[in-house]
Amino acid sequence: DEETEAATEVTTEAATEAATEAATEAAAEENAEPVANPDLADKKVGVCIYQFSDNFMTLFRTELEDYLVKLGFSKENITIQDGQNDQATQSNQIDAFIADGVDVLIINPVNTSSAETITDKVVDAGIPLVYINREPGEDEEARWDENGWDVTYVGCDARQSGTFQGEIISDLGLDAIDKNGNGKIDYVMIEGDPENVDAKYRTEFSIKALEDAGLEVECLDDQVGNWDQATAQQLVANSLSQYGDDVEVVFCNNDAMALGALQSIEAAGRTVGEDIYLVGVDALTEALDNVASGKMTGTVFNDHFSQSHAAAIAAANYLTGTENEHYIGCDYVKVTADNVADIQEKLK
Amino acid sequence: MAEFKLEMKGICKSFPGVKALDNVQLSLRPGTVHALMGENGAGKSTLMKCLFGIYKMDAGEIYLDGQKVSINNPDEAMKYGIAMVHQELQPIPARSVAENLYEGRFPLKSFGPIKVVDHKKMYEDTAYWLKEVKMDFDPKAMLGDLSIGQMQSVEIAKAVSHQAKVVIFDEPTSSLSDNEVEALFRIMNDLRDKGVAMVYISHKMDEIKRIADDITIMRDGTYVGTWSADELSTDDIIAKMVGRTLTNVYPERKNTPGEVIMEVKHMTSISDKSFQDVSFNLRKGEILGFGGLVGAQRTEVLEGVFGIRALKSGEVYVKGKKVTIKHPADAMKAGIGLITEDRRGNGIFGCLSIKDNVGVSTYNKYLKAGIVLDHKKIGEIVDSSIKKLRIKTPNMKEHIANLSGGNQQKVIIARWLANDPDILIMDEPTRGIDVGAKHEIYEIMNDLAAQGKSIIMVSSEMAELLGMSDRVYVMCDGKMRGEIKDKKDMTQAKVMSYATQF
Amino acid sequence: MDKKKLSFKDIMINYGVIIIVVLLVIYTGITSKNFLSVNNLTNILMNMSSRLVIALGIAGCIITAGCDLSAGRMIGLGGCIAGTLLQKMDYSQKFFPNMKPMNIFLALLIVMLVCALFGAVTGFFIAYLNVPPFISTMAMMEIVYGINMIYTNATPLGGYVSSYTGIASGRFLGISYLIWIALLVAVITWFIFNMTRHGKYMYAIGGNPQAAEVAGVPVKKTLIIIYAKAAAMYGLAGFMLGAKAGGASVQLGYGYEMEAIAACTIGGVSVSGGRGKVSSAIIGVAVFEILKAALQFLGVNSNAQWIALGIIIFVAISLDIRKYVARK
Amino acid sequence: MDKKKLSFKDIMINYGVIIIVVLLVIYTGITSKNFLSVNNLTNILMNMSSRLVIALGIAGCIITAGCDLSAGRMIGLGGCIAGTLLQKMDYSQKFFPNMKPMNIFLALLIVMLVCALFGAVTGFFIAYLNVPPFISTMAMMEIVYGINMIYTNATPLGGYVSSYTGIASGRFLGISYLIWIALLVAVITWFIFNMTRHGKYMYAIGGNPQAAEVAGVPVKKTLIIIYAKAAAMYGLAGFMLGAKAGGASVQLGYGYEMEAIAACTIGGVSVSGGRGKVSSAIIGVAVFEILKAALQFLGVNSNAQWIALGIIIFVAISLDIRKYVARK
Ligand SMILES: Nc1ncnc2c1ncn2[C@@H]1O[C@H](COP(=O)(O)OP(=O)(O)OP(=O)(O)O)[C@@H](O)[C@H]1O
Ligand SMILES: Nc1ncnc2c1ncn2[C@@H]1O[C@H](COP(=O)(O)OP(=O)(O)OP(=O)(O)O)[C@@H](O)[C@H]1O
Ligand SMILES: OC[C@H]1O[C@@H](O)[C@H](O)[C@@H](O)[C@H]1O
Ligand SMILES: [Mg+2]
Ligand SMILES: [Mg+2]
Repeated sequence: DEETEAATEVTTEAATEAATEAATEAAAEENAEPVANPDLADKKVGVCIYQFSDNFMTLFRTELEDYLVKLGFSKENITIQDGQNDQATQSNQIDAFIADGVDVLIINPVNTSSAETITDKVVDAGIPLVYINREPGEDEEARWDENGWDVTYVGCDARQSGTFQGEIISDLGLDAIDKNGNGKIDYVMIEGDPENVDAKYRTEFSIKALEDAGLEVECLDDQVGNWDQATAQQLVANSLSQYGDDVEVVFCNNDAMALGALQSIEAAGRTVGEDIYLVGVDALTEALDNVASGKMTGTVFNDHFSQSHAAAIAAANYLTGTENEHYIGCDYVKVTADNVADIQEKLK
Repeated sequence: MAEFKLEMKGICKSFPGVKALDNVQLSLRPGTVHALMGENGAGKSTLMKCLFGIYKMDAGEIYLDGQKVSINNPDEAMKYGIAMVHQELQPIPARSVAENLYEGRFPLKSFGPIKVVDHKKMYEDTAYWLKEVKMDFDPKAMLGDLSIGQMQSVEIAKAVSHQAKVVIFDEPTSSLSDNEVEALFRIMNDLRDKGVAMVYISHKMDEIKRIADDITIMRDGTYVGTWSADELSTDDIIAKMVGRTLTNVYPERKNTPGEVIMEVKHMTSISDKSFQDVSFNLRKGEILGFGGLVGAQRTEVLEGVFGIRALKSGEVYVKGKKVTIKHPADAMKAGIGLITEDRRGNGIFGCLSIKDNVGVSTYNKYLKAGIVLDHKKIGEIVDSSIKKLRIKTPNMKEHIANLSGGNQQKVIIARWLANDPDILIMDEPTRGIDVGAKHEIYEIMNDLAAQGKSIIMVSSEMAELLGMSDRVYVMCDGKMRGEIKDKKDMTQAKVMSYATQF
Repeated sequence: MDKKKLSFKDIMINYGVIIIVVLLVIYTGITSKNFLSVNNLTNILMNMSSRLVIALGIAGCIITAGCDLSAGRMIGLGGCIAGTLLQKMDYSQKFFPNMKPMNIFLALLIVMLVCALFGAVTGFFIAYLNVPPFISTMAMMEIVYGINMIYTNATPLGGYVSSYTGIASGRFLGISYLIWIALLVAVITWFIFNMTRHGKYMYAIGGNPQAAEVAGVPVKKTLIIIYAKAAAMYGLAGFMLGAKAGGASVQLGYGYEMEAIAACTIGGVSVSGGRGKVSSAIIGVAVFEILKAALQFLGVNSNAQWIALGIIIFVAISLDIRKYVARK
Repeated sequence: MDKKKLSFKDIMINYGVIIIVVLLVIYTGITSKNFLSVNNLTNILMNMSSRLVIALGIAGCIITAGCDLSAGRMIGLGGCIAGTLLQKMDYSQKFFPNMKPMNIFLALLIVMLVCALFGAVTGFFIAYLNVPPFISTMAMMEIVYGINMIYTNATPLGGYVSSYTGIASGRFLGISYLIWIALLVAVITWFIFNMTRHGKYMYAIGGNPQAAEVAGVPVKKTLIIIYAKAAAMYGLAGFMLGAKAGGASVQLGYGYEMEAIAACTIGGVSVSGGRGKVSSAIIGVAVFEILKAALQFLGVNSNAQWIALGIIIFVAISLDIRKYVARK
């Protein structure tokens, strides 16, 4: 429970501001091209991504690779592997990287619970390690610190994205949302892959944010859409035909599912912003377009630029003898009609 | 001791739409061979399957040594000392001869606390039983590498090795060579001396006369009667089976062959072990016999002509024109049809209806607008074939798998009649077929010839070969050994002399 | 055993699945108000539409005693190709930035042809190189996935032109185009299965491939056509799903083949070949979609839904298979 | 055609896959220096270990002309059960917070028994209710997944006691315990397949089920044992994978059945039943693992790796199957 509280603290208005700041900083950094370090040209980088077909991680890895090259690594020395959403497969890939003698590893773990074993292996082999996107537990991070290992985590706190989703809704005020007038916010939740922490936290913290804002909530339906647009479309269609006008908010753990949900909402003759509200996470281009045109209430920008750049810089630091913090945080950015243009500009 | 080793009384068994057995009885005396006779589909195999626990009978009782018993599965049947050689072969091709022999009852030995298969004993015992049935191949040989006849011999060895008190032989000789048949009869005589009661099912009348002590006759799933073998002449048996008398098994030919319609020149298989340099010709309106011992490669040659087997070289001319046949469809275009010897393997479509089984080779002919099948026309043709060939079935929608072996064969003949080829190759056309149906098939062959169609008939039954053919080619070991042009030269001795020129 | 008792048992064996589903529908209808609404029934029909197209495609493969594990990935490929060709001009993430959105029929044609091509390759390996269908289609599943990953680089596709999404939202005689498409496909498939030579050949191959060969059936050609045709249908299904969801990604359709095979089997298509009808696919797909909707309406936990689905498959097939088991 | 040419062709047909893999190994060894290092070879053997256990389990099912789609989910269940039982006392995310970590052998026993139980249920439906193995194991796949989701509530597990992870890191005679376990399983399986009555029954059922029945083989009992035994092996594999990865989740093992079936087939286990050896599974698994490692060392794009894998399956089986095609 302590943990939960801590998370809530992080996600105050202040944090939102900080996040927006970070985004602008990242944008600034973007414009200032990094200087390529020739010493890195012959260093081998191994990158493990939990699953290639994941949309967000695709944006992430593409940017990561580009930025590594900008930092001076050479493209043919960067190998990126697809963990196929299977920790055992990923562990084998890590073993192969170690055997191949890479100089630094950047790992997006399939199961953060396996981090201990992964860290032990990599540290044993004397290879610096940068975890990305999925955060190993606190116990684990404490170990890096105690032993002074070259291991760090770069990423966001998924709790924050959930909280932002909730806040986007709670900011509208009960009267605007409560169309059926039962004094409650009646919602449908579409979850991502249930074993993914992001899905768990988004489900939990979006609702928590509503409750923290003093709103009463009623969960009409909670279904697993596995991040998939077509699945979400069908689930939301079923929900809408069951609960009809009682559905006031549709929460989706990511934008792909929110886009599917939008199809069902429109097919059911409902209008977002008038009689129903819809939020996602990721800030996919199409979702941003929809936020701009009012077809989605909001989304949360999962900033792959800052994250991948920070990860690349951390990796380079280890190789050039510069130390890193053991936790390098980035922030999500709340996106609504108010600031959507800024984010769209940034993503161009 | 009871008079009868085994008695079956009041046995009834129905399948959906068919009453296969209606109050049938059978009584076996110890130390005798009891022939069970009847037309195709009379219910012989069904009765034996009920005895062996493969089918559950609807009504009836079984007594062993005067004691009433109930047999629910083959395992129990074997425990009661009953063994069976099945009509449809039951081999496991990818396993050794020894394993096939000892399947379900492997000799075991202790390996510490664990029981393991005693391979040494199994191979030795197998060798012993193979020798008993006058076979001498390696117990470790893969069963699938043997010929059909050899596999059948393994089945017989297996039944004998059970040292059972009751042994059922359901058409064991349908794919045996004469030598193998002799060996089987020697074994049966031995068993008789040891007091074993045997049931023997066969459509070959000469065998019945030679081996049977008692005869039970069935007709349409009912019991006709039981007689001592000496009481009945062959004609009596046929009359009782068929319910009418048949005068001449081989009907009169109505035409004489005309000009050469097909020529096969220097045909050699792609496999060195198979047929080499085979040439022959066929005349219009002719019934051409292909003789030889089982394994002479006659089937392979004709399948080569039909495009099923790959050739290294050779030419086929039909009506003077050279044709290239790489696939059965090419053969069919050239006007050739083939009824294969392995009915279950590459003849029938078990889960399809009789209609679909007949129709399959003729769809090209019955298309409306080049696309839509003319179901009405096809139905009429199938209906008329069922009547013409007297196929025993409730209707043409029945699955062919539910017909008796002989009736399945007739359905396949119907398929090719519907296709209406100029040249029809019939490989062992009457294997497993009862005398009545045999006669019908012979009449169909004669009719076809009279219509100017030509027939090639492979037959391992000497009487049939000599009785039906206008001309005979004899093969041995993959080579063409002789041609007997003249009807009067056609003797068993002559055929055998060519057939054994290895 | 008296007649009456037997016939009750017979009814259970023959219509067991349907009876169970009907009971479930009645129960759900009583306990959750909107289940039997026209709205929801349309919804279920919409959900069935693409599933039926898939099931009808895969049914052809199963009837030849084969199967098709590549279906799911083909659906993904079809959905993604359609997605890349049918994006609005002003969509900022446009895959082909300067390409005008294609005519939707042309796009559909391309989707179906590309999929059919891959299907034909699978069929070729099955027919000419004797690779068992299970293995051959598994290999194709990997290949198609890899190709789709390379083609789209795992970018989610969206921003579709309204004529494309209109296929899902538009109606003719009050019924969604998607349902009309599924109906049309069912009718055509019925025609092919029952009225054409090709259909009969398909059953013959499933019944006994050696016998088919000897009977002059062009076995190899027929197999290739069956796998190519099935793949074209998966492509169509992907196209439909994309229109319905308003977007597509490489994961679209993943795992759908399993459900389609299960649906066919529940409806009465025999995995050992030779048996199966268009109505089998319809019944099987209906069972699955009704079940899924009912479980959601009844508020059954998502995890427990997996278990329910598995149990239904067991029960349905256990009841059904006994039709074909000779009474011993 | 002269003799020499023919025998070259024969060699290619019989050892084609192996030759291709050897060439690949040589090429990779030359171009990337560490591929042939002892370290990397040990790695490959380690990766093979759990895959082999799975393949040997599934091989039994395939030899009876069945298959087992539930393997992957059983692996996940096994790995998760083991994970919940073998966490350190001081791990903050402990699943059973107050439970002392269990003895690892006891935990393994529980894992194998639970899986075997589910396997026996699958076997029961196959044997007694004639549900085709493909469908039956598919249903069990869904059920086991649902159960595992409910059991773990989809929480990834970690924080294992060192005796558990020690199974992967520990060595005996310089060889990892995992490899020893796989070897032991291979030897036991060889023994069962070749020396016991049960093994012979398995081949008989696959070779000709009617014949087996008529010969008095206890077909039903044998089938149940085979599926139960296979499931126990998947459980073991899950246990091994968990130790190696230092964690587990419900996704563990997902899709492994496909690769295991493909591996068996490549090695020479016939999907039509009756044929297959322990060595087939070993060869097939080796082909896959060597291939995966080589592709990674060669820096082949991950997406292209899918395509390469698919192509290898096609080529390998096309070459191999011809051994069994009758000389026509
Ligand atoms: N499994 C089955 N299902 C339905 N009908 C069957 C089945 N087995 C046999 N029959 C029918 O039972 C009848 C008796 O068949 P059976 O095989 O016993 O004949 P048979 O006397 O052995 O003939 P043959 O000499 O041709 O072998 C036939 O009409 C056949 O069609
Ligand atoms: N090259 C070979 N190697 C091993 N076995 C062979 C070979 N050629 C033929 N045989 C076996 O010999 C048997 C008989 O061959 P084939 O069918 O060609 O002879 P046939 O004279 O037509 O016999 P039948 O009278 O039974 O039709 C077949 O069962 C086949 O399995
Ligand atoms: O781990 C996979 C998930 O990662 C999240 O960060 C993202 O928002 C989701 O869309 C999905 O990609
Ligand atoms: Mg409300
Ligand atoms: Mg019979």
